[in-house]
Amino acid sequence: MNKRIYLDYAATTPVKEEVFQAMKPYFTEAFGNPSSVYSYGREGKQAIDTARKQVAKAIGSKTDEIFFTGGGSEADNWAIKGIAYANKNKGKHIITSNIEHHAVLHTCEYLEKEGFKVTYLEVDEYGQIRIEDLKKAITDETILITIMFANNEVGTIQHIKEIGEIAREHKIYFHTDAVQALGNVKIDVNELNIDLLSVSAHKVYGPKGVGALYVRKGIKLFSFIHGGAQERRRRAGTENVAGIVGFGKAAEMATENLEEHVSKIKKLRDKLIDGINERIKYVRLNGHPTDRLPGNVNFVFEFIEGESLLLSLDLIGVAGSSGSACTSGSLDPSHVLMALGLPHEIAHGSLRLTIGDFTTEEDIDYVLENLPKIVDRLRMMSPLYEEVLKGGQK
Amino acid sequence: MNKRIYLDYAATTPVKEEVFQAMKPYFTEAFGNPSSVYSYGREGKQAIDTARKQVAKAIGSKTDEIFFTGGGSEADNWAIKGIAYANKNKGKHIITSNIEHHAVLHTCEYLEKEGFKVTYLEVDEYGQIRIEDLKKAITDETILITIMFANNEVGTIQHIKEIGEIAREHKIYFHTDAVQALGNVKIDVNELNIDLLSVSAHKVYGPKGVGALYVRKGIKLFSFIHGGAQERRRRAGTENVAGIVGFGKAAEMATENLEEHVSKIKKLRDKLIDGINERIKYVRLNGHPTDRLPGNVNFVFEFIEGESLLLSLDLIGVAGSSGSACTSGSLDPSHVLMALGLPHEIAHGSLRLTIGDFTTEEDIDYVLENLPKIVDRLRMMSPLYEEVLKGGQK
Amino acid sequence: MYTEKVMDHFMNPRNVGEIDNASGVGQVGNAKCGDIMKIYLDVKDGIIEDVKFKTFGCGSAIASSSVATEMIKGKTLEEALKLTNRQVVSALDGLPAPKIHCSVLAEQAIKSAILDYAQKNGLQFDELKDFNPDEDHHDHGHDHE
Ligand SMILES: Cc1ncc(COP(=O)(O)O)c(C=O)c1O
Ligand SMILES: Cc1ncc(COP(=O)(O)O)c(C=O)c1O
Ligand code: FES
Ligand code: FES
Repeated sequence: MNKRIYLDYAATTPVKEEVFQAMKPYFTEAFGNPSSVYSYGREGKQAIDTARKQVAKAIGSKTDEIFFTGGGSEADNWAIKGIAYANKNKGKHIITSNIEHHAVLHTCEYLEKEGFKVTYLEVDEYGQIRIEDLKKAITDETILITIMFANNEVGTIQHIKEIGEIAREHKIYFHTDAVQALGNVKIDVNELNIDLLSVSAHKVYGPKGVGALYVRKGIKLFSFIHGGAQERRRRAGTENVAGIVGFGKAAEMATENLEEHVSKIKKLRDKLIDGINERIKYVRLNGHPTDRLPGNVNFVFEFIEGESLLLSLDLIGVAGSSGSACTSGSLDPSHVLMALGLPHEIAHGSLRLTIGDFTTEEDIDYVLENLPKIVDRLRMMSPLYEEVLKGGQK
Repeated sequence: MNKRIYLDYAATTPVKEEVFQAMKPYFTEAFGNPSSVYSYGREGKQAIDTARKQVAKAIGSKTDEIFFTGGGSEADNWAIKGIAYANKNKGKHIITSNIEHHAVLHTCEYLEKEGFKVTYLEVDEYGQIRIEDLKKAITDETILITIMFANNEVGTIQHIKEIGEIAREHKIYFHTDAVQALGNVKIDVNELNIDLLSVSAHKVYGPKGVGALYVRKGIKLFSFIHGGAQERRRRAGTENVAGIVGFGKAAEMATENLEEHVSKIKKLRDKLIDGINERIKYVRLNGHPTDRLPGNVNFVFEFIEGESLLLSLDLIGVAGSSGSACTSGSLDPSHVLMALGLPHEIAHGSLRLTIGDFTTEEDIDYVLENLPKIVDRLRMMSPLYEEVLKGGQK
Repeated sequence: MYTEKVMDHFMNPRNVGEIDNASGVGQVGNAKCGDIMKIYLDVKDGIIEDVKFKTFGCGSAIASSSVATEMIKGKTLEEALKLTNRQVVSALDGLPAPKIHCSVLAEQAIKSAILDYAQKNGLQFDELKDFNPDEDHHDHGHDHE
């Protein structure tokens, strides 16, 4: 395999060289425990403070509203369980959507077993919740609305500001999983009325295993990891100093030239979308046409199955991902594609290609040149396509 | 400051060069998501498998009994809450000790608020629980015994094997926090009848923010972080690949020449203990004289306060830690020293110096040369010491 | 994650296509689950002279169909009926655990095509007594405990 074209930036990103260089001293040299009072540890403590400022700036919050975690999933778990348990005397109802990341969905399902009630809002064919549905779902018992900022599979962006306003009006806490949004959409927690927000470093060219939860000042939520007094007593455990430093640097880099970055990525995305539409029949774009992450391309290729598509692409050096059950070894195809109303057999044939900072025009050209041949080859093997050919047309 | 002598290895350790080199490729190059099915990600997945084997070998478990976490605190929280919630129908009683790390203690306290009953066993003057007390504490309701392997402050090692046998006899799960024990004591989970065990990378020359929980096969415990299917569906979140690789390497290095390492460290420790005993009056060793971590030195220096001692040492380049309240900003002196029966005023004057792989004889000589002067200087300022001098003798 | 054999059969599948006026056709699986396998047989004097397949499914489903058709070509119907999914798996030098059911699908598709042939020709096979082509074969293996 000569080519190596990575088009799975929504799954994870490489650590940027600048980020790695920032992290490096904190492994072997400035290794002290930031909880220590004296010389050793001091550097680590200061480095964490800087990173906290950088992450706060990236989402428009105050510095002391940022709490570092072991990743996006932990941040989601903490936010939801933390608010739920701290407010269960006020009410036990939570509103979310049916296209959330599993870190949110499975946490909500867990809380249901623990006696909470959860409303899973349905989304429209583009993956957006209907504001009317949200309003209707609110009861006196509702303590939390958790709706993701942007979806990881189909890239759809929600009307976060409106959701935040409604939550504010009803004095309900609003949490958003912004793991995919950071670095791709402008985030300002005050402008958008966000009370809690989850982010993860490895989606913005930072290290894996570091995330953060923004918690608006004054909000009480239960601790998730109990123990030492780190993170101002709200999240115990010796801090992942190097990881946190990397996250700070990455968050800064991801947001400082946001518009430029977004327009560059968008151009490549649109080239890929248009190219696929022109060259291949029986395809359809999943997700919202415009309220969409700048780097997300997600297509259904009818009559073929996602894994075989992915595997064929892998063989020519292109890495993508699919919503197919056969890829993950799980029973059902992606809950997100199903939520958009795609029939099972069609959801199976979806392919996600996500574009990032190291993607080039040539990469897109290469995919556009080869994808039609791959789709053709697989369709020729497909008993479903047979029927189409026989029928002359679908 | 010329000298930089680090004697706080129990707080954290530097990442060893070999460990850092093992981690390095997983930041910028082999960065794929280990959950991805194809080329990218494959390296990460394999690297995690290797690390899992290394950690398993270090504690004598099967490979698939190891689950990586975001640190020792998370492992403790998960083990205790996970067992508690999965077994609350069998009973709601937990037994622990009053010298556990806060990650265990605060988790138990949280569970008390949630309706569980917790027995905090007292320890003897050396910091060991009495096996008789443990037996008496067991009721039909007891679902979990969680007793730390070795204490982080005073270094006392418990009779883990006996505790494990008692737990086994009564069909109660036995968890042990072995964060301080790994690399310092031989651990074999089967020989010692351990059902769950927590470890943390940064105490064995690995990175901060990575840990692991060993869960004996067949034991059901609730998930702690809900979400994706990572760690065989038991711990969600994109894996900290580099960190896990570092932990694997560090665990391997920490256990492969265990006896040699232990005897080298012990020699330095005993030199320091003996030296202090010889040179300074009114001191006493905290913790067990022999059932003690090879690198732990913990002394009470009567009539003086821990922070001032620590500060003076810091000024001559020596980093240690103390059980003094003034150090941590918390109200009370170390709960561990109090549990050993030390009166408040004496607990305040304790100093912990912990020895590790980079400690030299010269480091110990330097401390032995300077510590008596520092103690003297501080005692000359102490009103408590004045009385002693006046009385001629204590 | 796949063996070289699997990749070879995936990239260069043997016997893809259809047979006009086939003596037996079998289809198993269902598009809802993401896998359909269709087998065409050309049988003369109890011997499978030719076999073709079409598959909608993942890499191992395609490879399983390919290798299975290769294994029964030129064999008697009785021999073909003895083909098990295990043999398919070992002919591919193994499949990942969650993909074993793709090999089951191949075994079933062949049985289903022979059943079609048997029904058209009024034949009975002991091996097909308990065979139900519509049975839910679909247990995508889970690797969780
Ligand atoms: C005995 C003990 N348990 C748990 C922990 C917590 O581990 P971590 O800092 O990795 O969360 C530590 C160290 O901080 C410890 O010494
Ligand atoms: C939308 C969304 N939320 C949460 C997560 C979980 O983040 P992490 O992998 O850092 O735990 C991810 C990515 O995996 C994501 O895309
Ligand atoms: S066709 Fe679904 S796993 Fe093979
Ligand atoms: S004497 Fe100053 S804080 Fe204790």
